[in-house]
Amino acid sequence: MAVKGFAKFVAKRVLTIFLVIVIALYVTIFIANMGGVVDEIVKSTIKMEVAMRFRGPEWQRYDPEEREKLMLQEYELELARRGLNQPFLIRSVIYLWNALTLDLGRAEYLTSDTGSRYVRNIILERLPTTVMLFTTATVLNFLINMAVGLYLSRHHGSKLDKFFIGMAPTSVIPGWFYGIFLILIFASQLHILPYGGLVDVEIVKTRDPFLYAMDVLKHMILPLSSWIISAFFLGCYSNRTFFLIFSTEDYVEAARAKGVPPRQIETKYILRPSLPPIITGFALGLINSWSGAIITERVFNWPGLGTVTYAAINLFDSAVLIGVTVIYAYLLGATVLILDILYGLIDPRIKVQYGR
Amino acid sequence: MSEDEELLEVENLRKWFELRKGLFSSPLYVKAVDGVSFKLKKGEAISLVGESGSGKTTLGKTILRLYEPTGGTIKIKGRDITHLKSNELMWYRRETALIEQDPYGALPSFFSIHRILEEPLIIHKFGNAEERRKRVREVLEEVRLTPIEDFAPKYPHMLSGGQLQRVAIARALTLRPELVVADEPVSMLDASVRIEILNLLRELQEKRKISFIYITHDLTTTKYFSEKLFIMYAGKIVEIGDMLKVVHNPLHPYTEALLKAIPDPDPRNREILRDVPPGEPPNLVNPPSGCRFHPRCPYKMDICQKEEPPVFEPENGRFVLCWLHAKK
Amino acid sequence: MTDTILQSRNLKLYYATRKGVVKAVNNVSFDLQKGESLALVGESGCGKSSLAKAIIRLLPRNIATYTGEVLLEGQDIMKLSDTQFRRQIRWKRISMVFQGAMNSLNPVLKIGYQVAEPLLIHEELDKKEAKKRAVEALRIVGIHESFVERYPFELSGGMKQRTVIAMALVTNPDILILDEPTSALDVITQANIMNLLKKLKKEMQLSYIFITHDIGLSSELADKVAVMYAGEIQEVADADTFYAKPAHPYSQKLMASVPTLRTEKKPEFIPGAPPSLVNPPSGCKFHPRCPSAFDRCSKENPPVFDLGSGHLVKCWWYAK
Amino acid sequence: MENAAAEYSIKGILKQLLTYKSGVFGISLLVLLILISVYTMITIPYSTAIELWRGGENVWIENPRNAQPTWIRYLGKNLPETIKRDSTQAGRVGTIKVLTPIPERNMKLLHISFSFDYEYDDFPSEINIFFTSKYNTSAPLLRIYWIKPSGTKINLMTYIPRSQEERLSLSINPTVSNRLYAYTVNVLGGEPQVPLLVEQAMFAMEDETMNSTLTATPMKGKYELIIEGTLYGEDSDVDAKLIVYGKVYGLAGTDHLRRDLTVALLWGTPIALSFGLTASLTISLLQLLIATISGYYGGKVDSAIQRLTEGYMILPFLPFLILIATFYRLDIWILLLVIIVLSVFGGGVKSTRALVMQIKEYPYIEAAKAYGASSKRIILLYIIPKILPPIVPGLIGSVPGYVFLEAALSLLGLGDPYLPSWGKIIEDSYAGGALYKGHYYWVLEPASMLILTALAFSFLGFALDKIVNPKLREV
Repeated sequence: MAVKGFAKFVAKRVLTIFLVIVIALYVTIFIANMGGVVDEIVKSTIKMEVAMRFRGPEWQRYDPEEREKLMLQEYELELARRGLNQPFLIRSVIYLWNALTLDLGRAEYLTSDTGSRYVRNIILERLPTTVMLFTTATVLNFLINMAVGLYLSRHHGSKLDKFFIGMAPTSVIPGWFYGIFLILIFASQLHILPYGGLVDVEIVKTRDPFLYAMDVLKHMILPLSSWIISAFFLGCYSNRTFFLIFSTEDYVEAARAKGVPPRQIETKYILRPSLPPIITGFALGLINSWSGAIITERVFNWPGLGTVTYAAINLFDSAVLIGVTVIYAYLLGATVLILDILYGLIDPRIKVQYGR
Repeated sequence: MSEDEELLEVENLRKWFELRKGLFSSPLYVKAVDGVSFKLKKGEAISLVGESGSGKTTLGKTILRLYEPTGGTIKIKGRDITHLKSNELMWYRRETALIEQDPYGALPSFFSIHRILEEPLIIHKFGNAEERRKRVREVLEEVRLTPIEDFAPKYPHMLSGGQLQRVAIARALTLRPELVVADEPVSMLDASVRIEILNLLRELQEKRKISFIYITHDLTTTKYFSEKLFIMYAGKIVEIGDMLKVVHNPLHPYTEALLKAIPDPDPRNREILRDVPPGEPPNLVNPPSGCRFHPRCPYKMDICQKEEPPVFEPENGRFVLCWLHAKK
Repeated sequence: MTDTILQSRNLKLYYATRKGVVKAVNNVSFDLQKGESLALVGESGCGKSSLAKAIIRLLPRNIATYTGEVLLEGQDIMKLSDTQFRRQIRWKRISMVFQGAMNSLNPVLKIGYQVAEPLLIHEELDKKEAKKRAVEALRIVGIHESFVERYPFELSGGMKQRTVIAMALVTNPDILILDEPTSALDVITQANIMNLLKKLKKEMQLSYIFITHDIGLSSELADKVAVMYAGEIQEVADADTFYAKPAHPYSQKLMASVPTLRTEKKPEFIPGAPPSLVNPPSGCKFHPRCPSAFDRCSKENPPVFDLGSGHLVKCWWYAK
Repeated sequence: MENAAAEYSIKGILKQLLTYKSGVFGISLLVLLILISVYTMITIPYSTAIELWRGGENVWIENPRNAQPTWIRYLGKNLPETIKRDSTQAGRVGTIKVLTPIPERNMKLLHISFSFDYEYDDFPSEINIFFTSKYNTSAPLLRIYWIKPSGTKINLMTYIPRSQEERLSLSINPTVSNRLYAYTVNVLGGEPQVPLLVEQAMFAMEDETMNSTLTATPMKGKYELIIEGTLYGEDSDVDAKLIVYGKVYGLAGTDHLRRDLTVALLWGTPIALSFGLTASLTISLLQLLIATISGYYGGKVDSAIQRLTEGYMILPFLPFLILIATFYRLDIWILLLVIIVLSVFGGGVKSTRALVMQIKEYPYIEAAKAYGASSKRIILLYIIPKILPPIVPGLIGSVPGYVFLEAALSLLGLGDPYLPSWGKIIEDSYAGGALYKGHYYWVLEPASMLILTALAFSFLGFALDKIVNPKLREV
């Protein structure tokens, strides 16, 4: 494929997706501000700060009324300095720009593990934990469901196949819900796996990286299993059905007539042409996993974005909540962009359209 | 002279479809119908023959104003309907009807046969329920779907292809139209049923004095049906003439090729190679310059590539779009 | 002078559906000579495509019965295992051009590869050699070398059809099954493809099984005609005999229903509808629509009568 | 004349559904849930339910905290039920109240005796006495004794009610605790290893098992609580109510606020059904309409809607929902509205539009145009009846998703704070550490209800899918 054509294609997609992110962020700000929440919080913080300044002994000799007046002046000045006296339209643009540049401001209550109060630090510190757990879950799910799906499509009509068809409806129950049961069995009852969290305090004290890694893995078992169990039956069933429907295509029949061996039929004639929907499915799974993380992390107390979100909800730390939404918008945008690029690489139509 | 009255007059009709355009590129058009003119008399049956992609279906549907023409005019009984809006077209919808190719898809599966036939009557506010019922019975009888009591309450999936096509024909007739366009009405039916349906259409056309446009890719079926033949290629009608005259003495090289390509059942066929032009019909986004048939034409001349041929009338009542027949 | 290359004996192919067992191919027997082309004619749903699939063993999942003999130069290929059949028969001996040629090409693989693929599989050629042969096969069907690197969606309908034919020929098979190879094409393109098939047959000594619903078109290729109705072959005759004087009432009706351009005869239609293959009529399957049916026709399925010189017909009218 | 085709009539679909095991399963579950809903709405009116649920301690004071469901007794130990004795109902079993006036001294002597048989394998969870006192000048003076089946009589404390209504919580009363400690030392002849809790000491066997909370076992037999007192003034009176809280309660047990879980479990059913159904019905139908308009009219309307759906794909749905729910503290029905707004341009629009694009090209639509059917008529009478059947399974199948969404939001503390929903119970149990403390029933009960609901709709959706998509039947 011509590099130039592809670059053009990518640039076009980047532009489109960026535009959507801008809109999403603007809506976020709009929602957050329509209740006046953001403004109110900022204003009350300023008021507090100003009041603190006026509490010093040097102010005691002023007449209370006069002091009040001076305080109000100072407060108004501070508002103007931060652009808060401007109409919402202008303020929203300032907020938008801040959000886009990940200048997410200071948290009101939460701090990062390193003690930073900047929302960006708080979020970026937790992001890798979330990404690690849920990307692993999505990839594992994808691989398991593909493999079992292929196996079932080969053994179409067998008892196992019928079992999967029967069990598929159970997958409406989400991963976090299975998580509760897994904790009940493996933590509460059998005491062989931890209730949740990322790593044991005892292990952290040993400062042994290998033990640390093993302990993290141990903590990942239950959350991962909960997601795999949840997606298992439906995932395998729909892959199987998908392969079966694709294998009735005329060109698959033609390939069979040509004497193409079964394995090659699967790879070249069923999997290869059906890659676009498969990749879409994977990307949607990834996107779902980012969102689903919030609840699963709450159940497993997994210290990622979801747990931060939960804490922010309880403490009403709006700056952090907005920050989380911003990060999510970027994450989803990036995923969709990668998806588009992959499409361009595998679909000959796009390849030809932009390549020649 | 009422027999010779012009019913339909089509003048330089064009229908271009816009292709999906990019944000910054100029739009591209598929020129499906590109400058077609003809007249149709009251009660006259013509066949419009062309290969797939020649624009014959688009022409038929544009005449019925299912598409808004890009250019040219359509007049019915002298009245210009080219750009009328849909609410001003209701009378025209009553006077015209369409019979489609696919009998399995042409009827809504969730309505009974009675309801299907009643729909046009309801839409055009025809009489009360009893009168509508009477009309439905009438048309069912005309297409010989009897006993009516058996067929009226049935649903389309209970009928065979031939029966479905009869229902479609009946529906076209419920409003007693003056002009019917039948778009390949038998091409999806089995050979043994085709003749039956064609005979029925012919019979009804004659009985009701309907002006009829029979669209087909199959020249052989036209012979039993219509007096006149219109041959279409790449968005243009390239030849018009009386059925038998065209078949026995084609004027346009494309008509000639079409005729040569048709195999009649004859065991000697296997010994001969058919003398047909190579290639396939052109892309209608960028049709060839000059005569659109020139890249495939065995009689190609210089002028054919450069200039589009006008309509020539080498014999009385025969029209052809080919430089070979330019009056020297 | 001619040798028999393919013989089918009592071939049966039934499918199981929710409505019941579909007897798509019922006791079909025929012979195919080397270099001969057999036209298999019948209306839609008569089982002719199923017969083709039964021969090349492309069976759907809901198969109920699959029995009989298919002898390829005397060897019963029904007895081969699936793997043996795939390695020894498919494309090496028997190739097929499918009905939906437009959809018979994998949309994401290049034309060149798809034509060369049978060589890579069956003759284990290296890629370069295989490609050379593919280019040659494409040239024979009239497609320029430059299309080797193209994808199917960049080709017109006629070109796809030619590609599919090239793909079928690339391994030099003995028998080519053509399942309605031109049904989606225009008449002129169809005539071009027919010309190509006629030439190929002469040059490469191919045997064809040509499946079509169009009796006019069948005459383009047929040395011998077999008429199929309700899963059974009703009549077999050499082309000259058949087109001059078809023996079976169904064949006669079918011939009479064909509109022709160059003769003055009026076509007739066959009253009634083709029978269901789940519950076919008793006796002769055609008797409910047959104008000359008599008592026996509704009771007993007629055997095959030989009218001499290989003209076979399955009709009580010819019982002595 | 029938309007709907036979193949799509409700009766026809139902008939077909019953030929599938999954269909029968789904329908029976659904019928069960509907019956529960109807029963609940009739027996516990909405306002009562809300009152009960918000009521807190005062409404539920006579219930034990964190009690397991009663039927748990059949699976293991014979756990105690709550025992109540009320002196206002003197004369009933085990309840005696005698008031003897001493007129010359303007005094009354009070004797209340509550007795009961205790045959359980475990100790009670808590013991309270509720006093209702009437007096003018000086408060009554009460002495409380405890007599065990062995005959041991323990003076628990001397008690002076300070107000008219008072609760004496024996379990946490230091005086009682001290007296019982002394008693324990007396029985053991030394200090116990782990001092017993009040309710344990009051019911324990008088042997070495009293040495620790772990070994103590209840003594079976007849217990008696005696309240003796002196009342001053003519109108003075004292009534007492003894509640020995058990460890099991009702069909579903209680939560940390003593609330009867059956109320929430029952009311959770109509809430979940209406929430899930309304969400999926509204969203599906709106998506259907949007998709049909987009697909049928095409052009600019179409591309605008298309861009919007692509944008929606990138919108972080759940974070957005959380943001809104946090900032605006929504009740469940407003939340539903927000969910609908955040979903109307979701993925369903794209797939339904693809379907519309297909159907739009069907010859019967073209034919309808040719005989003059208006666009409105075509959309409502010709297109929607054709796309409705294929989208119904998805509609039914998506109900559990919304039910779980509500539960998930509750789990994050964003649910309706007052409505007794299943998600709310799970949130309470989670916050109350149910899994650590072994209150499994607290999680398992709402979880089972959620699962039943999910499976009902899911199985029904799958069965319907097979009926309206014959292609699925073959593969």
